[in-house]
Order: sequence, then C-alpha cells, then structure tokens
Amino acid sequence: MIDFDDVCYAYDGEPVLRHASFHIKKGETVVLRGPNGAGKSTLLRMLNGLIYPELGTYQFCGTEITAAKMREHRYAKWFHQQMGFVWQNPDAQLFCGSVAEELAFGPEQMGLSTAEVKSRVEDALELLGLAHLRGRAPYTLSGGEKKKTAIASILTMNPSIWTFDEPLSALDEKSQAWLCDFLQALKDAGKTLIIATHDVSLASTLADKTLTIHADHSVELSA
Amino acid sequence: MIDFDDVCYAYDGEPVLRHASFHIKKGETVVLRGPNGAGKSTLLRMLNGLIYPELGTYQFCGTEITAAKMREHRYAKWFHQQMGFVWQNPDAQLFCGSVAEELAFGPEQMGLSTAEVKSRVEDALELLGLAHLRGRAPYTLSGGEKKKTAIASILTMNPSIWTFDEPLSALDEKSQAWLCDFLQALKDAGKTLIIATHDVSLASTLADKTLTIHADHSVELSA
Amino acid sequence: MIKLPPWVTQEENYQPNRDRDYFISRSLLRVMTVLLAIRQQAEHSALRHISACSALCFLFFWLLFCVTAHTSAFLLCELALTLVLLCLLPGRLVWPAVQASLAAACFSLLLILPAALIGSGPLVLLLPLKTFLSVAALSILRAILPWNELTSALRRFHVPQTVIFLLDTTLRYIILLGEIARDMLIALKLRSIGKNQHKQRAAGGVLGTMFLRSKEMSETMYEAMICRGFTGEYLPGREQSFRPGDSLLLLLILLYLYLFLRLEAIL
Amino acid sequence: MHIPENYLSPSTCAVFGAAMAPVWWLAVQKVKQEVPKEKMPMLGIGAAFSFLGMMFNLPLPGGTTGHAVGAVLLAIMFGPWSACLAVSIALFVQALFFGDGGLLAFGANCFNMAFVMPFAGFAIYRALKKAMPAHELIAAGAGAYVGINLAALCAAIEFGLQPLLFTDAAGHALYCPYPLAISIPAMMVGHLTLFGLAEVIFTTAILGYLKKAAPSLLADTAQQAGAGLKTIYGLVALLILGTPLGLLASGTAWGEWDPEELAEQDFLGSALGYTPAGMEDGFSFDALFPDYAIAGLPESFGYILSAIIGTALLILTFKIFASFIHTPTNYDASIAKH
Ligand SMILES: Nc1ncnc2c1ncn2[C@@H]1O[C@H](COP(=O)(O)OP(=O)(O)OP(=O)(O)O)[C@@H](O)[C@H]1O
Ligand SMILES: Nc1ncnc2c1ncn2[C@@H]1O[C@H](COP(=O)(O)OP(=O)(O)OP(=O)(O)O)[C@@H](O)[C@H]1O
Ligand SMILES: [Mg+2]
Ligand SMILES: [Mg+2]
Repeated sequence: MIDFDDVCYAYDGEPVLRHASFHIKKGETVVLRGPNGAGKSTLLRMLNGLIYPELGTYQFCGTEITAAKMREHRYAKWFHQQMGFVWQNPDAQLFCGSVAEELAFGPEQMGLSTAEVKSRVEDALELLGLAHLRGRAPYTLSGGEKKKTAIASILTMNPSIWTFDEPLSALDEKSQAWLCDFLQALKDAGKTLIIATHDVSLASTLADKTLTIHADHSVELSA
Repeated sequence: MIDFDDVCYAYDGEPVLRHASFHIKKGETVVLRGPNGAGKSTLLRMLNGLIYPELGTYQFCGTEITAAKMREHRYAKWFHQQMGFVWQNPDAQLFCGSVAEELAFGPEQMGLSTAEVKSRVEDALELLGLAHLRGRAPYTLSGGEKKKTAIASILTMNPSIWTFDEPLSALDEKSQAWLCDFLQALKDAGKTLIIATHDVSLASTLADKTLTIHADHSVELSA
Repeated sequence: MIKLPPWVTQEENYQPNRDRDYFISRSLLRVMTVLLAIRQQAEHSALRHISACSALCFLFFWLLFCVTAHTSAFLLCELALTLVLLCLLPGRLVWPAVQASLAAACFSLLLILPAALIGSGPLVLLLPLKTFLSVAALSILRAILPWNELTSALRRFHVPQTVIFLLDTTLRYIILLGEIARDMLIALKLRSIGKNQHKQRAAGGVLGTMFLRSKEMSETMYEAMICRGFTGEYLPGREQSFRPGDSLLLLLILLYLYLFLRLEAIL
Repeated sequence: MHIPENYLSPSTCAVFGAAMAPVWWLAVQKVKQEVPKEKMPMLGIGAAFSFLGMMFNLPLPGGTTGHAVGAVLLAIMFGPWSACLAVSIALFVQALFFGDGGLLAFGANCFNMAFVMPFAGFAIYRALKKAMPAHELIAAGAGAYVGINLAALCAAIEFGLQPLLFTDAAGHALYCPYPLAISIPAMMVGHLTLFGLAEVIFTTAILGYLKKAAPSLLADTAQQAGAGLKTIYGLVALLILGTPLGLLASGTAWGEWDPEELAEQDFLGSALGYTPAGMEDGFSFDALFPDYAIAGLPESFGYILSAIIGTALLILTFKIFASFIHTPTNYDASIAKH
C-alpha cells in the first residue's frame, strides 16, 4: 500500500531522511521510533503528502505522490480522506467553533447526507466520551479533551490509514490507557496505523513492525 | 518555605483548586500528579507568582505573595530569582535572539557583572552540551535542544526552587535518562524541586513527597 | 474493550467532487505565512565588523540624504553603493532584497504615472529611484541585523523603554502568528477533503482560533520573561564597543555628505 | 565594435536575434549543468571584467577608437558557454543602461562578441595548448588575437552588407552606407594592430596574474572558488578606478557615430552628405546614462560611477541566477555531528 523507494529528503541541504526504502502493507501497525530530531515528524509529513521526496519515490496504492499529483484537486482530496493525521499538538489541529462542528467538518465535505453526518458525529462523540462537550469551543478544552476531539475529528472521516505523532504525550494515565485500547480497536478493525512515539511499552504491545530512524537519518524496517 | 493555607482558585467561576493546604520544606522533591485538567499547571503558575489565590494565602519564606507584593519590583526580582519555572512547551519560554542571549537574560536582569554573566553562561552551555548551538536562534532548534536551552536559561539564574511542568514530554529515551540524572543532581545539590508529571517511574524514583490534585480539584500531600 | 461503530469497520468508498476552496487556503492564510519571512534572519557574521548603533546612524543619514536630494546625480552615487552592498550579501538573501526594492519602485512608478504624464517636473520622476534606494537600504539592514540587535541598539539611543518593549513584543507576536497560521493552513488542507459549504464559517474559525492561540502564547511568553526577573524594564544593554568596520561607515558617510553638498549645489 | 541602433536593418537584427536565441538557451542549460553554484558569482565578476575592458577605449590615429572585449579570457577561465552568457549579459547591461550598442542590434553584437569570439578564440587556445603545453599564455594570446579579429570581421561584414541590401529609390543607403570594400579594411586596420594587441595584453596579463594570485580559480574544482576572491575584488576595484583612462580617447569608434556625425564622414571619397533615412526615423531608445556620462557630474567621476554600477549589476545578476539553482544534497557523506 505504501512504498518508499530510496527516498531522501533535506531541509536546506541538511539531510533528514537518507535512502529510506520500505513497504507497509494494508492493515499493518508500524511504530516509528528514533531519537529527537531524527526525522520522524518529517516522515509523517511526507506520508501525508505535505512534502515530497527530493530523491527516490513514494508510492501510495501504486500512484506516485508528487507535487504535480497533489495539485490534482480530486486526487488530493481522495488521498487526504484515505490518510488521517493526528498531530502531536492538538491545538494546531482544531479550528472550528465547537466540538460538534469540528467533528462534522470532514463528513460534510465528503457530501454525506445530513442524517448520516449527524449519526457519525453522534457515534464519535459517544465513543470518545465527548458528548457533554459538544457545544464547547475546542479552544477552551483541557489537553486530554483536545486530543480526543482531534482524534474524533479524524474518526468521522473514517480514513483507512491513521498516522499519529506522539499520541501519548501530555495525556494522563487514564487517557493513555484509553488511547492504547482505541488504537488496538482501530487495528482490529483492519486500519493501517503508523505511530511515531518515544513510548517503549506502546511500541511493544501494538507494533507488527518497527520503523527506526537512526541518528544518522538512515531508516530501517524490522519485524 | 512554601506554605499554602486553604487556597482556592477559579477561572471564570469554574473552580480549579479547592481548599489546598500544604507545606513544602527546603530541599524536598515533590512530584505533582493528577489527571488532565485537574489544575497542575495552574498550581505551578500560582507558585511562581503569576496568579494569586482567590481565597486563602500563599506564603513564601514567611511573606504572603499577593498582587500588591509582586508589584514591588525589588521583591518580585528577588522572588523570581529564587523560583525557576520550566514550561511544558519550551517554545513559549524562549524569547531571545540566540541561545547565548537566552542564557544571559536571567543573570543580566539580576544585575550581575558582565564577567560573571559570561562565566555562568559558559558553564551552563558546557554542562548541557549546547556549546555548539550558542549562536543559533532558539526557534530553529529541535524539540530536545529547545528543552535543554530552556533548562539552561533557568540554571544560569541558579534558583533555589525549581518548578517543572511535564519535563519528560516529547523527549527521546536518551534525553529522558539524561534529564532524570540532571534532576537527581539538582536534588543532591539541595535544591527544592516541584515536578508536575504523568510519568510513573519518574515519580517513584525521585519523589520525597507526592502532591496529588484529584479530578474534583481537591489537593492532597502524601509522603 | 472499545467497540467501534459499524461504519468505522468498513472501508470508505469515497469519490470527491470538484470544489474551489482557494479562498481560505490560498489567499487568506498564505498572507499570514508571509509573516514568517521576518524570522528568517541573517547570521551574525556581518555584525562582527560593524556595530548595530553605527549601522543605524548610517541608515539615518543615508535615508535623510536620499529623501532630500533633488538631483539624479547624487541618487546615482547612492545607487552605486547600494548595488555594491547587495553584491556583498550572501547569495540567498540577495534576491528577496532586490525583489522587495524593485516591487516598491514599480509601485511608486505606478503612483507617479499620472503626474509624470501631465508633466509635473523632473523631481517627481526621481521618486521611484528614491523608493528603490530606501527600500533596498532597509532590506540590506534587515538582512545583516537581527531584530534583537536592532532593539538593543535602540536602547542605546535612549528610546523609551515602552516603545522598545512594544517593538520587541510585536515582532515576537508576528513570528508566533506566522507559525500558527502555517500550522492551521496545513491542518485545514489535510481535512479539506471535499466541498465546503460553510467557507465563511471555516475562515472565521481559523482566524478566531489563531488569534486566541497567539494571544495565549504571547501571554505565556510574557510570563516567562517575568519569571526570569523582567519587570518591564530592560537593563541598559551590553556595551557595544567601536568595531573596525565602524570607521569605514564613518568615512562613507563623510564621502556622501561631501557628494551631497557638491552635487546638490549647496556649497 | 558595438553596432549602434539603426546601423543594421530591423530584418538583419531579427535574423541575428533568432540565431542567438537557441545559443542562449543552450548556454543557460550548459552553465546550469557545468558551473557549480559557488562559482556562479565568479562568472559575474568575469562578466564585469569584460564590461570594464570594453570601457577602456584606445585611440587610433585618424580619430577612431576601439577596445578589448575579454571574451576569450572568460572562455579560458569558465568555458566558452559560460563566456557566451557572461559577455551577452555584459552587452545587455551596456545597451540598456549606457547606450553602448543598440538594443535592436543586441543580437548581432552578441553574435560577434559573445558567440564567434569566445568559441573561435577558445578553439585556437585549446589546439595550441595541446601542441605546446608549456606555453599556455602564448596560446591564450593567440586565441584572443584571432577571436577579436574574427569578431571585428563579422561586424564589418554585417555593416558592409547593409548598402547592398537596403537602398531607397535615390540609391541612398537606408542604414549603414559603407559597402564591404570600405567597412572591412576600416574595421580590420584597427583590430589587426592596436585593438588586437590590447586584447592580447588584457587576456594574458589577467590570466598570468590570476595564475599566480589565485590559481584555485582556474582549477575546475569548486571548493576553493571563494579562496582568491579578495584578490579578484581588488583587481576589479583597480580596473574601475582606471576606467577614466578610457576617456583619453576622444574620437568615436568606427561605425559607432551618431547619425549627425555620420553625414560628415568621408570614407566614400567625400563627405556622405546625407543621413540615411532608416537611421533618421528609426527606433530610438534613451539609455539611463548614455555614453557612461551622468548629468551634473565631472566626466571621469561619471565614468567611475558607471563602472561601479555596471560591475555590481553584473555580479548581482549572476548571484541571483545562482540562488535559483538547486544544489543537490549529498546524502552519502558521513555525518560528523552525531
Ligand atoms: N521546517 C524546518 N526547517 C528546517 N529544519 C527543520 C524543519 N523542521 C524540522 N527540521 C529539522 O529536521 C530534523 C528532523 O526534524 P523532525 O521534527 O522530523 O524530528 P523528529 O524525529 O520528529 O524529532 P522529535 O522526536 O523531537 O519530534 C531536525 O533536525 C529539525 O531541526
Ligand atoms: N486561561 C484559562 N482560562 C480558563 N480556563 C483555564 C485556563 N487555563 C486552564 N483552564 C482550565 O483549568 C483547568 C486546569 O487546567 P490546568 O492546565 O491547570 O490542568 P493540568 O492539570 O495542568 O492538566 P494537564 O495534565 O492536561 O496539563 C482545566 O479545566 C482548564 O480547562
Ligand atoms: Mg517530531
Ligand atoms: Mg498542565
């Protein structure tokens, strides 16, 4: 499903990814590890089609993702629907006036019927225990609630691949346990998960494979 | 040294701290725990004299900390020199043009001589392994480097009490281990540490006492 | 164990329609991210040779001459030095500086076009050149002088504390705003997966959140300053000693003063 | 050797412009590929050398003047394609800002000085260098001599063809009035003697100096491009200060008269007596500083100022050009930091 072939990337001539070649199959759970500044967030941004390889190719379902391809409106929209991105800092991700609007943003754009949008939003609010917050502005929520809202806003789009950047950071123990369960449920539902994290226990319980970015920016996939 | 007597605090009528009464002695290491949104960050902000109790009193070394007291420039300067605050998000904490200036800001405000400032900055750069970054603008650093710069900028003021908000978040394993060592070293040097964290292992290795804020915003100090 | 709703377990079968959503992503926020240019500051290398104070003094006289000159001859002398300085800038900073100056010159050319057509004297025709020179001078200064050096130099000129603090805070605020706008733009782009019926609402949400976040971050930043002993009063700032390049600046300004007096026929 | 506005018919200009277009395109591609980004500003300095060289006018008895071009020097330093681009840009700056050479005739001027000259000169240089590797400077001198003379010959032929092709009903030439029989000897006398010699001296002197002062510049390696920069800037400054020497030559170069001057020339036996019609009402363009003079300034100071502005413009052009070239990142160098 995701094919990296000898991908290199640099910021201003400073290499961040070197000769990354790996393959992620549908339904796999991959944990992305590596020291600070190795390039984990960069790799996630590339997976989401926000930056493009300087050398090598990134293929998604057989289509090469390039700047030109992403300028094709319809493809880009389909691609972003397929791939969900949960940021490390939920603050940057939430921009609507209320939690309910935030959750409805994705499905409304997909052109689903009003009833269907409503039922998705309700299901997601229910599932994440956010029902009592539906009218609140996301900005006023606590850290854990913001994270959950961010996750719910991706959930309503129902992407087949989820990418997470440090999902556990700044969450309390209870929320961390809940999130681990949630990730497990997504995995069981056949979603592909790619999770960048420094947390060892999460990596060991969930991962089918581990993608390691070393301090020298070389990339290695191991089972 | 730090005395809370029946302190209450609310944001817009929404209670965040309720009847907090506790006492922290010089040289103690206190770990602050509690679920998301319990009020840990709020308590740290109050300890640092950025907000004031709505009810009850907060006494620091026998002086009550009030808005009026903090408007006395001399006292405020002395107080802030005594108490160092490392934010969860180092971005918000770094405001100078270069790492070296960032480190010099505190001691310069304290009015130390140029030579003294310089030697403190050099020592801190050395200790935290930031020497090669001295000329870089803080916003161009990686997450781990930013955190270290934030810590170093407090270190040069040499406060006797350190308050940390989630010091381990977003750090990789190596940096986490280093930070634990650093905290231990501060503890051994007789500093008072107050650390808000969700990390269980840090709490268990370092803490003399645990201050827990419950979900109902009640505060409890236990050994 | 978490039980997902049934639609989550199914594969989404989605075919996007066309939609024009340039409004938010292209226009609105792109403007904001331009703010980030301000944080793209030069290395300190040029400052090793000249001090910020003398650079500011130089700029003051330079602009004064430029604005008051009314012969093209003197302006051409200034143009020569401007071009030479542009040549000495590091490669990647050259084009932005040239671009900004040319754009400003073209703009002022447009403004004076009616006046030039009516034929209101040669003085008006110097305006685009003057604009080019002043904007180029400012761009060069910006490229070699980080803003924190600039504000600390202002302190030495006894500019009121409040003004400097406001300037500092504004610059910091602008940088924050640019960063937040960039994040928001990306978040919006990632979730714009189809036709957006409520563009206005989305735009309002983005701008509102951006404002709140940047306000919060700037407040936190101010608190961080307070926690490090800042009481609204900067200390006099480090002494900036006379550096070798300063004498060169002095010579240059004397030269241009001479040229100004001669060419403008004052002496 | 700069052909002014309206000496060539617009159709001739169009032909040369069309001929140069693919050359320029190819030159840009070649330069992008072959010249490392760090060396690009040096190319600008090279163009500046050529620009300055062309400001040093030399007088010849009989009232005409001429100058060195430096195209062969650039070809030796950077390769003929880079030289082509650099001289073209120098000529463009001259035409646009200083009114030296016509804007319409730009293509023709480039053909002579930026195409024929560097390529021919470089070919000679390379052949001779192969034959006698020990005498590089002699090879360079010979290349420069042949190069400038070929360029002058081309210019002379372009002039000389005009009266054959374009006349009005009265038999008066529409554009340049002198046929080949006059233009070729008139051009070549100067270039085979003094101007050719000037070119040889200009080329060998600078080349010899650079070989001694900044040998890294002449080597193909890119890393040390910055090493000899100080000496180079010094040399440029020296040349700039020397440009007023070019004012000592008071005449006008052959073939570069103003239309009014032209009527008084007597190369056809007696004064021409008329101004060719195509010239009188041809295309006219007001350069910023015609003839390197700046209103209100003493002539020599204006000359220096023009030299500074022109030089800086050329260096800037190439610097900006370089900043648009993407340097591939080296992903295989070992990372020392970690
Ligand atoms: N916009 C940018 N411009 C320049 N350099 C950048 C940019 N973003 C990241 N970098 C640099 O690229 C490198 C990799 O950054 P990245 O954020 O991908 O690391 P990471 O593995 O996510 O680290 P962390 O664990 O701290 O999140 C770092 O050295 C960083 O400084
Ligand atoms: N500036 C503010 N205005 C209004 N409410 C606020 C403000 N800051 C915090 N709150 C609210 O106060 C409560 C406590 O916030 P605080 O940040 O202290 O929690 P915390 O214990 O640090 O949580 P976390 O573990 O997520 O950091 C939260 O419910 C939050 O929504
Ligand atoms: Mg990251
Ligand atoms: Mg907190």
